[in-house]
Amino acid sequence: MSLRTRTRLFLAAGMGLLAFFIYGLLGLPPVGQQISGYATKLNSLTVPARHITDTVTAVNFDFRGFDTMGEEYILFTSVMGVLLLFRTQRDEVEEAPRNHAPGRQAPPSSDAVRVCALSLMAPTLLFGIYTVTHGQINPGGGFQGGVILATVLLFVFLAGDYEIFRKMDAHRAVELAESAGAAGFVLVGLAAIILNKPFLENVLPLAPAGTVLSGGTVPLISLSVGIEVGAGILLLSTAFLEEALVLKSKKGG
Amino acid sequence: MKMGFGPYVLAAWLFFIGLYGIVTSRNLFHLILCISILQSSSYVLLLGIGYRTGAVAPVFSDIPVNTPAVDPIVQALVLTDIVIEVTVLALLLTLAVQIHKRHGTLDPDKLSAIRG
Amino acid sequence: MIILQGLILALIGVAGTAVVLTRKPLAQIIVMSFYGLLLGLMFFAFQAPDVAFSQIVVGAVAMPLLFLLALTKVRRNE
Amino acid sequence: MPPLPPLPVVVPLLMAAVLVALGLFFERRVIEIPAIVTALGVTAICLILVVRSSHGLIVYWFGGWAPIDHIALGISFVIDPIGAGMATLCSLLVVAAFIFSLKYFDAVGSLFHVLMLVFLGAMCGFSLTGDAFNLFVFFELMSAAAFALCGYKTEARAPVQGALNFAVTNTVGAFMVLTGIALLYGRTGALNLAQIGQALGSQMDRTVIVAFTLVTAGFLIKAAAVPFHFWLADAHAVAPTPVCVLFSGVMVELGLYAVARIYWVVFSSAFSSHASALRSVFMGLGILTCLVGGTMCYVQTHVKRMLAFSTVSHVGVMILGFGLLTPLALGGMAMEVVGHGMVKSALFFCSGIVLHRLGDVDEMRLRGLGSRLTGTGVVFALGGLALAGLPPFGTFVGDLLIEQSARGMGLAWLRWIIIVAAVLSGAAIVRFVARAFWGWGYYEKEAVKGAKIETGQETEKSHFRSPMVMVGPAAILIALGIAAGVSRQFLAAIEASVNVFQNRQAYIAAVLSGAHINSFQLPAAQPRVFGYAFVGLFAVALAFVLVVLTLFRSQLFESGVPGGSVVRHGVECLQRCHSGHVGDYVTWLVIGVTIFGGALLILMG
Repeated sequence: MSLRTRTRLFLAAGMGLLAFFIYGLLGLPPVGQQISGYATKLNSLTVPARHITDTVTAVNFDFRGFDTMGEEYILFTSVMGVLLLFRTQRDEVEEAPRNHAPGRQAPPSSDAVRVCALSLMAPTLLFGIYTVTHGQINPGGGFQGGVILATVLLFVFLAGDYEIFRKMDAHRAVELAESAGAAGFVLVGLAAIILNKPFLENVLPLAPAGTVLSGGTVPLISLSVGIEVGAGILLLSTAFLEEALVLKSKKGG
Repeated sequence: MKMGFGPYVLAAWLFFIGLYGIVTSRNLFHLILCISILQSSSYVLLLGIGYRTGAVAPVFSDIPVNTPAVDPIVQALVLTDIVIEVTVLALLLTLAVQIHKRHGTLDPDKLSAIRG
Repeated sequence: MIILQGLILALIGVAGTAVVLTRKPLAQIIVMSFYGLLLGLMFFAFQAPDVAFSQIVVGAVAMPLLFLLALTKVRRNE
Repeated sequence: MPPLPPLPVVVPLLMAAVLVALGLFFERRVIEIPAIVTALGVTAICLILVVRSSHGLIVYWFGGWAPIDHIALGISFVIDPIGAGMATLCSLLVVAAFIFSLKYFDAVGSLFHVLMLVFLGAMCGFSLTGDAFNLFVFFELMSAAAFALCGYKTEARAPVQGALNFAVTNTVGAFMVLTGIALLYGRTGALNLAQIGQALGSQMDRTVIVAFTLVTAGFLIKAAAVPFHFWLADAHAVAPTPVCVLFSGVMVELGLYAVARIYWVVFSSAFSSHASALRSVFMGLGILTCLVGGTMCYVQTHVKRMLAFSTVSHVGVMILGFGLLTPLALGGMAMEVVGHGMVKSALFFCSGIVLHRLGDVDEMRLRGLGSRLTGTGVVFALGGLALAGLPPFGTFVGDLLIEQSARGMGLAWLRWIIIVAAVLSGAAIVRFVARAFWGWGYYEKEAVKGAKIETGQETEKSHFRSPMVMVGPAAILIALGIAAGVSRQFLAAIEASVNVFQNRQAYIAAVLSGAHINSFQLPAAQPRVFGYAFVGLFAVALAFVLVVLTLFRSQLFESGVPGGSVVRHGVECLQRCHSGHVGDYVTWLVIGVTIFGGALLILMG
């Protein structure tokens, strides 16, 4: 189809779909009037039953923790998929890194950038760790903290230059962390099975609400999610960095 | 003053405009970002479903447990959805980069390896 | 509060449309980051701080980074 | 008694993470053994679950959050024989794919096995879960693994394009599923399927129709119903053979499984007074899928793409089986899923062997070259005949049950649609075998214009022997396809399982109140099917006639085939629609959803 035909066909059908969708939406109760009984139940149950003050974290890591396990594995799978798709092909050779590529002299980071990056590193690290470990009390948790932790290592890239970043050869360690994080979630769940409880049921004592250890196994899950997400985002960004900065060209061509 | 159906209509609009972008796209990166607009339609919809006027966020660290709060479940669903979205986008982006490597273009009109 | 919410929703509608209608990759990524930020604000305004946190982290860090790197790669190939 | 329900999901996922770590330190061979053992273990667990669930539904609450005051708080697995059976089929095919790939890929790291295990875990979770959002999560997990596996051969041009088309359309599909689930949540305040079903009861309104449309359309994209099927042929033509086996053998069918599951648990009561409207919509969809799939299959020369379109035509038959909304027809669909899954997987393995040995899969270029591959040729031909509906095969029994149910409803003419779909797809395979293995037909320069696909090699060079690990799985799967059709016990078990599957009350009671109802009863009088063997033989004869007419048409019709130009013109139009353009595909998808939803609204509202 030409772009024109396609646009016309789409507009005809899409308008219909839009009308159909809105028609269905208008059958729902208006926004802001009520929330489901399921939600009310969880809001009232979470603090007494689980000592977790952030209900969203409780839903994510406990009541519907199995969803989150699936979600973490989607991240894991995507990372592995990206690594698979970006692997150096048989018909490709990795050429010298960008510094030596003609006309591509990578400028070294300026001192100002270095100082900024270095001085931001420590607070970001702390913030990341805080976010991962306090998900059961405040907004935040493994996912958000994990992304923040990943940015810390990207500061290393900003502070130094890419060559140092590459030479750290942390790739293997990061991949190990990625698999450990993914496996960690499952292992916390399996611990319950070993103790003859349903998968993912809490097996640790609950400290009073509002403290770091209040969530039982939730902080452990949050930690493994944090590790997995941090490692995953790092692997993703380095895979794209490699792809962007290292010349891969066809053999003999 | 009431919220009415505002968020729902916005969700429907994002649904439509996202699909429009995908269909008319001339660049795969553009197409992928349109998918992300499409995805955000579901965030708005879910959030609208779980909202209660005048209620607080479902975090009870500083407030009594029986304070009316909004729906925590839709928030958890949106959280999950955001993670899913960004990871799937990364995969799509990788495929787009590989397409550019193999076909030398990002224009879907010029991809011709499969037909019939 | 409700005025703020309405305003953000309207802005999201406009920004979302702008993302779709911006056809230049680099400009689109910038509009997209702005759109992500607006989504984050909306989550705050609708009492969803957890989600807002994620959205900002993803919209401000992960997505633009990946897209910019992919764009760099593609530009280099040309 | 160890708690088995979570294991089919948890074990492969855990092993996937472990294999990533192992892959950093060890060779490929060290990865393969634990991968195969895991898949075998999952198969065994799923089989046990099939047996156990036949004594009553198994309900398993994750995190121990059983319902309080009849409100489901957590996520449940609800396992019945059909769901567990789907999981068994998935794991069985993964085992076969692993064994086949032992000698297949020359250069492969641990990532292939990692992704396959995740794929397995996701498919099992998808089959077993009783929660709407969890279904979506596993849908996405399945998709993420499938996208990456599909684009595996990044060195060629076609695979990356096919994978992108696949990924974009299925992401749109997943989004529709999620939107539909959100609507259901807004309407009922529940995410547990049983709870949604109970809350909806028999009330039907516009929100319910829109939600049903979105969820069903999303899953039908995965199931490759026309006009949502475009991605399937692209993905199958380019994915590595062991991956194709899973795509065609079970993944597509899982989409239909989800439609059926959600319909019976959630919507069947609300729609009960509109069943005939729903039936006509699904009949239309099924017929369209049968005919488009069959036609497109017959005009292909690229054998993997041919097999892909054959899957589309059989999906059409399965949609008819579901759409009749009767237990008998649903039993036919289940039989079709099993029979087709086995046979189609075997055929894909055969095409993989052909590619391995001869370095090509194009019918025209292969003419006569396959004569050395006697065993493969036999299995290939048998598979083709099975698709046409050769009697002892499961596909024959499935077709027949659907036909019988249709006749019971006064729709006897549906038989002809099913026969056309089966004959076209079977004849295409037989034609391929006749040309490639037996050297039939004459050299035709511009014969049937097949698809233009640039796929890469899967193995380094042409090989001189077909390894046992490649021929074995194909032969065993063909044998299983026969066994599924022959065994009377199997047929009886399917009938009984289908009754459990359609028992909405028992499902809801088991989930929300923990009631233990055993509705699994082997039927006393089993349907007699082999008396109708002539129907299958007739279809096979028809397929042979079609093949002979095609291959020798220049001899038989000196002055050109009567009406040939009209047919050719129509087919070329149809082929042009399969443009490989992702924007086109999404346009078709939107058109399809709009028509589907509009039809439901008009007929029901």
